Amino acid sequence: MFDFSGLLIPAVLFFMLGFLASVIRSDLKFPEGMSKGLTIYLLVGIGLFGGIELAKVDLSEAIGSVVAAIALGFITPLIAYGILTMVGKVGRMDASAIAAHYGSVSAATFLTAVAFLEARHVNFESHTVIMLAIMESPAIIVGLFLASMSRRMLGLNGQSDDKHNSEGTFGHLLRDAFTNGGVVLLFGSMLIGMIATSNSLDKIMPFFSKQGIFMGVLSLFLLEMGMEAAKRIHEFRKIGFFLVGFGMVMPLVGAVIGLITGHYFLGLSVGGTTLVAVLAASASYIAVPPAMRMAVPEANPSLYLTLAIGVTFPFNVIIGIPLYYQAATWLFG
Amino acid sequence: MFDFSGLLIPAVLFFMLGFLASVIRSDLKFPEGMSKGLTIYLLVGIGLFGGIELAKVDLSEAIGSVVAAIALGFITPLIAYGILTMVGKVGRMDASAIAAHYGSVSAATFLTAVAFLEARHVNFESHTVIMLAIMESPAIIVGLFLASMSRRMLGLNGQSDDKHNSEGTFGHLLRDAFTNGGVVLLFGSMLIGMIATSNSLDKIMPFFSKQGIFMGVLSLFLLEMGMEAAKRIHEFRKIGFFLVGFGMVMPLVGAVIGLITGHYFLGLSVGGTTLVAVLAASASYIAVPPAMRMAVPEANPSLYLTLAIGVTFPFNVIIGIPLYYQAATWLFG
Amino acid sequence: MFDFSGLLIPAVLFFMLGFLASVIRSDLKFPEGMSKGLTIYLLVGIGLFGGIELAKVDLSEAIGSVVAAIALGFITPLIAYGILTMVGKVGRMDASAIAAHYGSVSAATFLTAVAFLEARHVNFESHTVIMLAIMESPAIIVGLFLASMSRRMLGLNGQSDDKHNSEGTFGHLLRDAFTNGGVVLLFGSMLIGMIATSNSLDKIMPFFSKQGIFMGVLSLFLLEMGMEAAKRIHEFRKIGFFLVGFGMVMPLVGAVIGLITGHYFLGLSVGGTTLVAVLAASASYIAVPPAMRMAVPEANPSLYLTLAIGVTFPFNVIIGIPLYYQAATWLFG
Amino acid sequence: MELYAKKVVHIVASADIESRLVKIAQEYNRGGYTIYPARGGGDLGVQSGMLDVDSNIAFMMVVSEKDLDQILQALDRMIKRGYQMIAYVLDAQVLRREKFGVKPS
Amino acid sequence: MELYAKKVVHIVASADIESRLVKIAQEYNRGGYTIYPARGGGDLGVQSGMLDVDSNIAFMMVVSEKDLDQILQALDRMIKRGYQMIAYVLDAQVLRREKFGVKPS
Amino acid sequence: MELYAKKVVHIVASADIESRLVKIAQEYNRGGYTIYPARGGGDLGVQSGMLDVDSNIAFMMVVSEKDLDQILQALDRMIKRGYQMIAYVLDAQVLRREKFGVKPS
Ligand SMILES: Nc1ncnc2c1ncn2[C@@H]1O[C@H](COP(=O)(O)O)[C@@H](O)[C@H]1O
Ligand SMILES: Nc1ncnc2c1ncn2[C@@H]1O[C@H](COP(=O)(O)O)[C@@H](O)[C@H]1O
Ligand SMILES: Nc1ncnc2c1ncn2[C@@H]1O[C@H](COP(=O)(O)O)[C@@H](O)[C@H]1O
Ligand code: NA
Ligand code: NA
Ligand code: NA
Repeated sequence: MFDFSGLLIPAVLFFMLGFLASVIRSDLKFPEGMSKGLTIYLLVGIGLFGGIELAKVDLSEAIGSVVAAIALGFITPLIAYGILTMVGKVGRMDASAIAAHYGSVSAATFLTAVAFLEARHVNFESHTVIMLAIMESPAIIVGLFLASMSRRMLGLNGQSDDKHNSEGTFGHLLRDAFTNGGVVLLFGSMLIGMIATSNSLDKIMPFFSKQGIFMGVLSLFLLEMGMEAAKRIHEFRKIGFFLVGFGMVMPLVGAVIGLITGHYFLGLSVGGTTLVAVLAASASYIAVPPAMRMAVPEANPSLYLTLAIGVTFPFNVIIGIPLYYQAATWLFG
Repeated sequence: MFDFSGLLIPAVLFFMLGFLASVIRSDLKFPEGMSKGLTIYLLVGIGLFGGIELAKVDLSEAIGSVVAAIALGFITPLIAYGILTMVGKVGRMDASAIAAHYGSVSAATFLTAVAFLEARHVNFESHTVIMLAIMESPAIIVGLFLASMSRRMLGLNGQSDDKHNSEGTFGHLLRDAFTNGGVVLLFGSMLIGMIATSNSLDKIMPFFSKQGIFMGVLSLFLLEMGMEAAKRIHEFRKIGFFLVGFGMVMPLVGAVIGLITGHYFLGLSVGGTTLVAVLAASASYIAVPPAMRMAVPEANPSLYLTLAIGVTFPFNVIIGIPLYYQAATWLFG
Repeated sequence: MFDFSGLLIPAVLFFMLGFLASVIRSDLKFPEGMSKGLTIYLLVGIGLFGGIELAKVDLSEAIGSVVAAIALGFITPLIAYGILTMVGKVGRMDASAIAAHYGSVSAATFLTAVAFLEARHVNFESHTVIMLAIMESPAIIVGLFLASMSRRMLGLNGQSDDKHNSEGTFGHLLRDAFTNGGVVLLFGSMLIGMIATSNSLDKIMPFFSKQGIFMGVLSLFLLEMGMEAAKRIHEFRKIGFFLVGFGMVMPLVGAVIGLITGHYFLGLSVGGTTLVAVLAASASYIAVPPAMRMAVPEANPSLYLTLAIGVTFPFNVIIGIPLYYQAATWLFG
Repeated sequence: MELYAKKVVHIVASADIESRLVKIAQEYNRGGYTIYPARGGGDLGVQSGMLDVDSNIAFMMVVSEKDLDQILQALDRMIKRGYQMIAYVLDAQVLRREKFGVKPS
Repeated sequence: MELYAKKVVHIVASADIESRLVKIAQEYNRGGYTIYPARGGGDLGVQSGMLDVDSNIAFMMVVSEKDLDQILQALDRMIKRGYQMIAYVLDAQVLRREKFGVKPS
Repeated sequence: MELYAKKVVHIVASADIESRLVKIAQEYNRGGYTIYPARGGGDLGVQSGMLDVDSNIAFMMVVSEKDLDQILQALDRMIKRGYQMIAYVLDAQVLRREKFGVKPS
């Protein structure tokens, strides 16, 4: 039933290799800065791709995706917060920070899904890339809101009363959500893809496009992510059974919402619907963690990092993507 | 009149994006070493390109460019020194160090101009790349000469009387001018492009050539330069009105000299003339700053770095290049 | 007689450029992490190439190469140890560590040989890449064995009696030999090249293949290796005349064994035979040094690093490869 | 050579909170600080330095004895609000007193 | 601010032996350590930091006075077995005593 | 463990003047030094570490008490000539006295 051939693509295999390398305690190590550099490259590449495609579609088509993306970014973290505090009795500050991660997205998971689809020659709508860019930020706002609500409920007086720290104000934190490096790169590159002359864009595409070196770079990046994910396994015991389970159930919840949104609300193809499911199912590890570390210092970073990188990311890459794709084909059945 | 379409090329747009990211105080940051690595790559790529082209032209043609390059490298810093000390009353040591930067060149500005020309399908003579390589060093020598002259005028006894420091001697400093990493990379790669068998060169060109990933890498590098440039704005107040103005007038002075040299003395095409103007107009931020930091420690590095990276570089990329191109077409009008 | 045209390929020329840059004391410097990143890329690329090729050949053909590789990995270090201790009176611990390096291989030397062959349109068998991967580890085991034997002969009680240090046991050290980062990357990528669907592999090959940017990256890496090699020259006086000589004679000994193995035992073509000679002649500087630093701390790292990087690597790149190729053609004469 | 007594404050923390620490340096130390890339291990597990979220920095300030206390108090406030860090102070002797003057006020 | 006396142990060694040093931190310092990338020069020549084999690390541990000696002894055992390193100890004053408690035993 | 009193000299300066500092280490400290990549902020603005011209290094030497003064004097000469840097000295206790012997003369 479960079709393993979806795993036999380099992106997934390199992820597994990195995971394995870490499990057998190899001394394999990426030099400081390498994966940060690869991340910058990937975000620019995906942004350019999105922008070039966007320039082709008409705006009225795209507007639905934008609305859907914002809605997903607001709804999923609220659901996550509900599950965490009500089912799991997770502390409110931790729950706020974790929830924000699930409302945002993981670009690497998205790209792995793209690689998965392309290996099967499945087309997808390019709006999904806009959704990726848009979904980076709203969840951060929800996270800030949940945290300040939680603080009031817990009688903490948090950031705002601190005279010495203007960065702690809500306005500043909001600005952080939109000036995060990843967000700026994605949106900026998308804009460049839209407005640059097509002749001049052709000159840079061997570097950034999927016909060029993009997919190879992605593989190398996933090798590194595999090592990072495996490293987090040691934390499983510390974060506990409930949270590990949450890290696998929450993507499924998100995926269902995403599938419904993609198929019924946006009327996308199988490929597009799969990608929306992946967006809703994935958890951020680029834009959201620093925002939460800054804005919700009361939350334990081990919890959200272990969940996003150590549980949900591997779950989506290995099990989730083929599953969501399967589900999307059923919807079209 | 001013044709904005020249700005809609990725190189320029990414520069603007980086600038903007810094202005809105995004936490976007390149990992340590990334732009240093990109610089190495770009210098090798441009060197190879120059070498391969050089192997095709006959030497007598190239000799004029060599002479012109050396002349420009000697004359522009003298003019700059004159303006700085006579019009601006800038201290002699600072003036020496700043002047040297304007006699040398900025490879990134040159490459942006190449991208600009290619986006309009304007051809240019490949000798200009030799000029780029040659112009890196002479200005350093002029800078050393101006500094030691200034020291004598100011009654300082500078480096040479220091028994403990053989590096301070003129000979050593001169050697530094030619063994600078950037100079060695440019000349070395040019030589390799000239002597390597063409069959073996073909194998590496997907990596280094403009048909390969070169222009994409340049865009990424300019993203970083945009951030660096914006960071320098905070220094504008410190360095003062006169110097900021100098950083925009001096490129124009250089460009005029370059246009005359390219058009009348070298008889180049519109493209080639534009590039010579760019060479004369641009200020070094690779080879010259470390040389001046070493050899003219009395000068304030903030001044020359702010001018080269924060004023002249953005000026040339955004305003200068289209302007010089316009002027070159007029000359041919 | 000696055909210099083999040196006129970018890989070799960039190596020479790096060497020269260091000799003239240029301040050229690769940023921290750059060559480590390039190494990761090169190992993945070569592994993928090997795996893709392996999937095409039938296993019975490859099995001979595997056996040969293991045999070479065991025999050459024993010969090296013999020469070092008997002819040279080198200390037993130092001799053990040095010997291990010669039993293993240098991927960069191998790739330079590939570039050399390709520039002359000489084909080679792809099994040689499997041999490269396999030969990384056995020599480490021989080194460990020689070291523990030497310890017993010298009456040292080395690692094993140390209650505080379970890492010192033979089992742990053995594990290190196979979990070394380089070994994991090579084998892992080879496996991925074998099992990934060919359609999905096509997507990443512009990044990793020799038709893509691979050979260009190799050139850049060799530039760096040239600097590293030259840096070691200063150590020549310290390590002494005998060892420097050994660093040039041992590759020749290895090459002869390799030529015989490739031609008579494996029945390879001129290209394949040349590559086996190169494998046997080259000395590791990736997998073996950290293993020896950990497992044979009594040995002086200057000795083996200077030999592997400063003597044998340049010897093979400049003199060895053309020589072994010449010899291989004679065998076929 | 004549030397002058100063204090060296060393902080190790997640790279994500760098901007907060820079702010402290700007407010209490005339903008003087030095940052070292770092990784490490502690109560929150291993910080491998590979991803941004997994990187530490060491944040160093040379400070005057008299500025020390308010800097430490600013750090303490951060810690109380939940920011994870370790911080220690060393006695040092500096060359060039004028580089580490009083903060403008 | 109240500060507490601790010791800071600094080690500079080849990056290759990092795992050994981490082991010591895990055994004697509750897994607390910080690593800085480094290069340098010494008796074994220049460590340029360009290749893995040519890179140093600085390995830093904030330790309790009473754990200091067994940590130094563990280092000394490594040195005696041949591992090259330099190591020095500084007196430091830390914020937050609870971060540097006794090792669990 | 027996420890020996030494001095640790720390310098923070632009990466561009590294070769000068190495020279001092070679002349007065038997070539012993360690370099850390660094960035920071000070009187000359922010050194972001992104371009070569914008990078700092921290230059560290473990030195003998008796070599300290001439090293500081060499640094002072550099400073007087205009080279920007900050420098401080710490009291340290080292393991392995033999690693930090007198300079050959
Ligand atoms: N005892 C220690 N010695 C040195 N560094 C430490 C120590 N404890 C923690 N650190 C550093 O501080 C960071 C955060 O510590 P923690 O919050 O305990 O996880 C770690 O990643 C280490 O880099
Ligand atoms: N006197 C010293 N001061 C600072 N660092 C040193 C000193 N001696 C050695 N080192 C560092 O320790 C490393 C190994 O030293 P060695 O074993 O002497 O080659 C060097 O690469 C330097 O980074
Ligand atoms: N008070 C300080 N504390 C720590 N580092 C400093 C301090 N002042 C300056 N620095 C460092 O020294 C470099 C040069 O300082 P400056 O010459 O003042 O710009 C800065 O980039 C910082 O890395
Ligand atoms: Na999501
Ligand atoms: Na110029
Ligand atoms: Na070998």
